[in-house]
Amino acid sequence: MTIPGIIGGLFLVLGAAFLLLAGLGLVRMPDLFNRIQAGTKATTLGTLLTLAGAACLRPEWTLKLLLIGLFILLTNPISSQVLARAAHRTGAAKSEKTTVDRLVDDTEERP
Amino acid sequence: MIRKFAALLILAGIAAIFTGLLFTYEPDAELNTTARYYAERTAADIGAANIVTAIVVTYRGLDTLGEVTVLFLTAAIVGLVLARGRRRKEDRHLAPVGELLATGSRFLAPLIILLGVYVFVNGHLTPGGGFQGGAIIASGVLLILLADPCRCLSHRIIDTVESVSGLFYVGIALLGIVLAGGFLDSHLLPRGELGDLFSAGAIPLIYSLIGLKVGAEFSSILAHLSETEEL
Amino acid sequence: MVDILIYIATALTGTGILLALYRFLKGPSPADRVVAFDTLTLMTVTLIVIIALAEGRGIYLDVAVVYALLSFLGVIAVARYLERGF
Amino acid sequence: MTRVPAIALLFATLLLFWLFLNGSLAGDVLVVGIVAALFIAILFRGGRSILSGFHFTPRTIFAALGYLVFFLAELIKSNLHIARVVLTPSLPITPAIVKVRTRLQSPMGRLLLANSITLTPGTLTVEIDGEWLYIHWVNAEATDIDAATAQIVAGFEKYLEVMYG
Amino acid sequence: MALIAMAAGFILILIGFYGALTNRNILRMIVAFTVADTGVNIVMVAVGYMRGRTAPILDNTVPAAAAAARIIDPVPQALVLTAIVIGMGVTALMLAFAYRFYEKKRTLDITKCTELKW
Amino acid sequence: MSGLLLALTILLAAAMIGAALVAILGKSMPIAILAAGLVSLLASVLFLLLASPDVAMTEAAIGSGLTTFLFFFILGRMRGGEHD
Repeated sequence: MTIPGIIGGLFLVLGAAFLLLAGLGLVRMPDLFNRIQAGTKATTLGTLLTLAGAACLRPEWTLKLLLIGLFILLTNPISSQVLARAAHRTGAAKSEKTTVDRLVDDTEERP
Repeated sequence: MIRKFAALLILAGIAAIFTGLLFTYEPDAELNTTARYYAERTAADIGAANIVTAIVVTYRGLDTLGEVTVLFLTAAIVGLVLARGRRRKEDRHLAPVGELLATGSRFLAPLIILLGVYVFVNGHLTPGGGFQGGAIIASGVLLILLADPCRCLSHRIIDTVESVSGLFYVGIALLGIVLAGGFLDSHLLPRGELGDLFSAGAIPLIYSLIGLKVGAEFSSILAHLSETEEL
Repeated sequence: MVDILIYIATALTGTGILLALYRFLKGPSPADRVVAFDTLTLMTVTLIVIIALAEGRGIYLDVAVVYALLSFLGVIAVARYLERGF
Repeated sequence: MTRVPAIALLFATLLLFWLFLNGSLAGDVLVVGIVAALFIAILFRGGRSILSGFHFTPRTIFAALGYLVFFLAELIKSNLHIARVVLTPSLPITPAIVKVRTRLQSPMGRLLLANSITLTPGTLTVEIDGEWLYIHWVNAEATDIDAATAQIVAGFEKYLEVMYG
Repeated sequence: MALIAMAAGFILILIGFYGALTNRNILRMIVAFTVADTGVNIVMVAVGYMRGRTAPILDNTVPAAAAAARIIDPVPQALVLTAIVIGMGVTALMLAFAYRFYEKKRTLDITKCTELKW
Repeated sequence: MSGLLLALTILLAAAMIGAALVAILGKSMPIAILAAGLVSLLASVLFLLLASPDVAMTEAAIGSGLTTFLFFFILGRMRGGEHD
């Protein structure tokens, strides 16, 4: 019933809520790129918040939690980008709401 | 159709056995004799905080030697089976690697390999050990391969690491006969304080060698697979 | 109090896992499933941290470190396969 | 400020990483860490670390701190944005793939820029080609190059340009 | 908890066997084998689990003196550790042979492998 | 906290069985492989719940990492063969 305990617990719940949001975004978004957006951003912040919550609850784990957070910040965007690029190259379906696609324009212009 | 029916029949038999096993299973309330021995004696005898490591490296050390040998044979056979059909790779048409992946892999691969080293050096204190560390090192090698598919890994380095660490592993095992109680005895080095990095006798040394060897074996499997020609 | 908060967090993460799993089972294209896979690995890291908190063992975090560093390799492999990179 | 050799930077990064992992400064940990980091640094002579291309001056360190704060603020903003989009029943999105320009040259700086863009409100780097970045934007507000550059890239580039030059 | 995990492991074994028996594609059979492999490992670890005990690693929370009353059975874990590593080696071997088979026959259908029939 | 761990076990077991069904019955080969990787991933959390972090780490590094890769390497070499 300590103050850092409560704060850490709240962080945990907030992070988990963002993870839930990521799941919801995966289900609701209409096309692949929008799903990647929801999946990447919401899970990154969600995991970071969970790690922060755990660090509040157990201060002696802070170093390792910090390391996990750093890795997630560095690796998760890279994998999303590589996936988005691969999907775009193989011609993933885009929702009809998409207005402009400069990448397709430019790849067609080039020989 | 008859094939599927026969398969289902066999599965029904196995499922009946499994159900029987499941419903008669009674979890133990106490550790059995062997486990109790390990739990009570490891800290005093071996000095390793991770009891699983103590079992893998010392109590059942000979099994681990055999396992490493099996892995070595696997790597050799994979190399043998895939040895034919090498081809120069310049004529393969691959999708270019993006700049992001190239940069990211160049700076993440050393970190992954260092993580592997951490995992096997701390095998006697934290979860993990030679096999996990070796697998992580091989993952680092894999990242390099993914980011640059046409790169030929230096087989000489991999083979050297593999044979040198294997030799040292057997050498330490034989030294155990001379200097300590027997083959693969970890009391070669002082036991040290429980929880220190340099403790548990020769366990960190042996597990590091196992880690290097396993990492080299997995890497050589990966390198052989990546160098096969495209059909 | 803190226990209740951890319970709520687990329930939310569990629901998120189920939603991502739905996308994995249904996803029309392979790439959609890979996105779901990526999301699931990160949710797994959270789950590991929660398990470590519940059991009170800091050493479980080592597993989470391995996950955080290796999970993205799988996604990259599939992506490179899809764009015929190896 | 003189350039530090790449191998020394790699070594320093690896050693720092090792100390974070172990969480102690005991003598034996340090010795093993130095040996391991040295071996790996020699093995990856051409490798990069997060510091390669980083100029060590007080100004760049302040820029790095500013970048961190700005980045975290953007990350939180981006999640609120995603939350708003996902929770609105009508799903108000107008996706587009736009093209922006960057002035950064150093590989590490470009990687960080692309990563930051991926994690900020509604944008996702799809492809890098020379000085051009192609970005998927959930709620495209501007589709011509200059306006999009000003909105997406400028905030981060300001800091990264100081840090990595 | 151990019972649920064990049941899940058994079901995984059954699913894997079903896949290995009914598929004709070699690669799919190998995938099915890896699933069954995972199931076996889960069952073996679940046998060693005991309610209310913790991992067999000694640190501040589990002092060496109280170990026998606090930890679970470490022997199945050591076995499974070996099993997973060897399983990966076996998978690599099967894949290498599948590659050779494809190179020779240009197909992955196992019913096309007729050398041993007469 | 044992109720929490029990609920997590049930969740993971259900998710694993679903993923295993995809691995066996799925239409395309890459998805089957990915699903097998997912089974390993969830299994490793289950191992952690069963208080065996050593096994969990092995499964995470080998089962869901390297094995998946071996499959994709081989699959990449045999394009066209996966539809038999």
